Amino acid sequence: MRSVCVTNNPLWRDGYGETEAVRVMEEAAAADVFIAARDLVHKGWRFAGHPLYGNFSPTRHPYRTLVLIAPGEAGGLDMESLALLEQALEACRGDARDIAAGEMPARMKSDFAMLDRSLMEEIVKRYIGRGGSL
Amino acid sequence: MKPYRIVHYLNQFFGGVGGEEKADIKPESREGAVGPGVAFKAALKGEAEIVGTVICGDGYFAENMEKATGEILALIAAFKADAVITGPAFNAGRYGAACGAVADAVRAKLDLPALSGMYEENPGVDLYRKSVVIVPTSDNARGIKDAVPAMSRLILKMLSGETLGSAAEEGYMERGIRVNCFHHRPGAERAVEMLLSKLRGEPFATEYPMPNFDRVPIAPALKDIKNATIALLTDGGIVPKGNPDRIESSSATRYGTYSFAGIDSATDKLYATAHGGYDPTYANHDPNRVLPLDVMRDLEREGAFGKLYETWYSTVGNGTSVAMARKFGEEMGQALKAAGVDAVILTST
Amino acid sequence: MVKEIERVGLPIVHICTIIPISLTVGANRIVPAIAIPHPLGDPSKTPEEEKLLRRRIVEKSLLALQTEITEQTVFND
Amino acid sequence: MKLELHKARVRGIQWGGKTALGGNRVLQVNRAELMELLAEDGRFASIDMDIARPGESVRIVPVKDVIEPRCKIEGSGEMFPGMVGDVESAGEGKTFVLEGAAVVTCGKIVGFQEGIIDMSGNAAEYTPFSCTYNLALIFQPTEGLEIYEYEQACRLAGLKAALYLARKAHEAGAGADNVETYELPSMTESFTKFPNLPKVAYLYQLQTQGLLHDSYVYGLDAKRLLSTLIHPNETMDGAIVSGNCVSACDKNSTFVHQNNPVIKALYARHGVDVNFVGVILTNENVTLADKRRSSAYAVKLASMLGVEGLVISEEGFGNPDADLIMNCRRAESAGIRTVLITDEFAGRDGASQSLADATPEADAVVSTGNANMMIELPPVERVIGYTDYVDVIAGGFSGSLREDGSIEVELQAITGATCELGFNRTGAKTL
Repeated sequence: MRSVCVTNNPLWRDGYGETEAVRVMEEAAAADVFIAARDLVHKGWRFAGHPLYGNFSPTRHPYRTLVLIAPGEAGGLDMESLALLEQALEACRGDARDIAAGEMPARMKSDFAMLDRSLMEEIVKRYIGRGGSL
Repeated sequence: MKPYRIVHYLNQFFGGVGGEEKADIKPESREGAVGPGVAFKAALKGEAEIVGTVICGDGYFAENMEKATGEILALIAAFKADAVITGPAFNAGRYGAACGAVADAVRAKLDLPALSGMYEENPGVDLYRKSVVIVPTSDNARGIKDAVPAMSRLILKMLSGETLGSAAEEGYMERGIRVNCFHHRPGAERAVEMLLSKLRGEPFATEYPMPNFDRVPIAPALKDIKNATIALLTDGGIVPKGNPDRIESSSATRYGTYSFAGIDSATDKLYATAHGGYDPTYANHDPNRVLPLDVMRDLEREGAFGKLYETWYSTVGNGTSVAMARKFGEEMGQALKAAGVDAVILTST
Repeated sequence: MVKEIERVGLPIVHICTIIPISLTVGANRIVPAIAIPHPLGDPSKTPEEEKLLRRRIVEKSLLALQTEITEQTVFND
Repeated sequence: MKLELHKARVRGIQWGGKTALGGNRVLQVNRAELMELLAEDGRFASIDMDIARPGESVRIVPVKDVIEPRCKIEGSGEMFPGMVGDVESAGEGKTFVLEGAAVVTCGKIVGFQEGIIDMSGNAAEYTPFSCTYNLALIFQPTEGLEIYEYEQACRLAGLKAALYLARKAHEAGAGADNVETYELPSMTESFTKFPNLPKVAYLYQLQTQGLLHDSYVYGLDAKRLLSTLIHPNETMDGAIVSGNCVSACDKNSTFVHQNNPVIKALYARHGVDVNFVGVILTNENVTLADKRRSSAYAVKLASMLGVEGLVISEEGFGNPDADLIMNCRRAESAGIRTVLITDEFAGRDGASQSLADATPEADAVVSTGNANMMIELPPVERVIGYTDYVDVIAGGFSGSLREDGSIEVELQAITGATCELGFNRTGAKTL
């Protein structure tokens, strides 16, 4: 499998539901998606896109969609991805008063899901391949 | 207007109780000023006076931080203090950290103005510069005659309710807190101005300094390995099962001191990982994958090196603050050196 | 942490996976580890092979401790 | 290439029978005529209009974009080329400007969108648009209108309204109070004319991450562009248009693209102590490969032009910090001295690390302020737009909107507060 997409955004089931490379994590918080990506990066996987995509502080954006490229034969740790990962985890330690996804009005949460999907649509197409259209 | 009531915090040495042998004394208080406190009387010019002194052993404070802080705050409150001065601690590491912690707790919990004084290299500076006003002092007690006037002027200003100016203007340690301000000219003009100075090789002041790291001189190589005592340390988070010292899984504020006596391998029966920064399954399955005790014992038996030092230290290197890591390193280094250890192996994840 | 231990004059070798961070933190003798979750092990190998791998890294560390260096050095194979 | 900006100073704004700028410099706007023009785009269920003047107890929220009314009066090329005007190159001839007026578009495109302009109170100090006479347009989309369509409709309507105001005022004989002339000949001419002045260029990063984060150059989505050259005058005729409405404090509104302060500062020194070579446009894409490609291409262009000094401005925070630091590192290693302009996200207590990325080469940085700083907005008599989501506006948090209408938010929610082009005088220092 060349690349994988890890996400907690249910909208990705539309068109990519059966795609093995797209892993939709049920009821997961954005931070859980970062942890899943961390374990892959520690095994040599590389980020295709910057994990802090979208001009939001991650503490306010309930969804995260991360695309990672499989390690080459040489394996070994990709330093750039590791640095990006550490920066992203650091940015996740937001202020305790930040709005939790649970408190968010439904329409807002669905807007975030839609925005998350549209921001990452192209990168998922390019690295995972064409799913169905939105 | 009656003078403000100030309580002074000192350690066992400056409080006149004793030296290192008295480092474990519990917090106690004295009426009026003690030791360096007397020097403050003149500098406070009658506007404030030291009504009481609270003394605590550096050892007792370091080992029981929460408990000691609570007890000290109670003693301070008993004096109905208006403000608290801690130190000056000069370059004494544990005393500096205690001074910072007490001043921080007074500000946060008693909502009273508090300040301290210490040498810039003191670990207490980096630990508390963001939340406590710290006046720079020389690295030894001879600097008391400069420290006291500076600390007095600042505590009186804080008592008067005036907000302090920047670190440079008021003479306290830069606290590393970013605050907004308005310049005379827009950012774009400042940028072009700065570029011109940079192109002409003229000095300029960046408005946002990048974080940087300093180097340390290289220790000489180990000469006689066959008789060398080597210590094994880790910040990969391996701790005895159950994490007895409750070392935090990230931003650790403490390290554990344990013993290898009678143990030949870091098995999953004895050890586990407390580190929150990586998938723990592999380390928990075989802790030797982070703390190579099995191989160290083999090599020790085969005489590849003299002796594995029985005491070992462990912490969690995951988002640990630079100041905290420095404090751990200093304490471990001094203890290992004192115990005659010749070299160290540190494993990280 | 590694820096302050060296500052008291003790030679120290830092076995770690993330070399650039170790360089900035100031370690002078660095031995590369295998991977973050298992720096001195490899679950894809047999226990015997793993222990041999571990031994080789520790031996390299002992060598590093005995090597006079003039600047930060990463002891690869 | 030479461009004259004929600037008519606006000192007031009111509805009236005929859109014109009177001798007293009060801009009169025919509401019905403008409404009819904007209604031509059938994608709006309703359009509301309102006026906000400096000093009034008025809040506009959520703000999507701000545009300065301008139109061409002479020369080839049209205003907002490729977007509203024709695609021919602009930036030459004469352009009429209603200086001191602005069109502000409001629309709840997505639930969390933000952007507050207060015309008075302590927040007014932080946004340049508290000092302009604002014509606010509030759009309601038709039922079920797809979000990309709605965003485009709002964007185009704002540009059309700005063009309408300038054209009508000019046609009604507004006349200019002052004329600014911007001329930059070809590079060879400048090189021979100022052989010993350092060659300086401006690397202009545009936010291009996707929906609600896009910028347009001559109507093209900038995320599809390789880094390219643009003449500074073209930006004054609206060659760059904002489609970005996140996050309010550091997104570049079309207004600041039209009035880029770095271009203005470099022009002021051209021929005096610098040779202003030109502007290199680059983007901030999500894909790492795109970031490297754009950064390498931009620095190569600078080297090809023999640039010795580069001002680099960022748009946005976090992800774009990586582009800023990468552009800085590559330029410095190509021997080009750089100065960066960026805002900071140092946490509400100012104690966190301000940028997500760092490099030792970035030794010359201008800061436009910590966007996490908390600010108290007083209750206002009138609100233009909607406040129901202000609670969770990027800078706000649950509980930030109080019963009395006052709001506690981060500076991040104030439109243009920490504009990373260095438009304002805001900055930050270490206590």
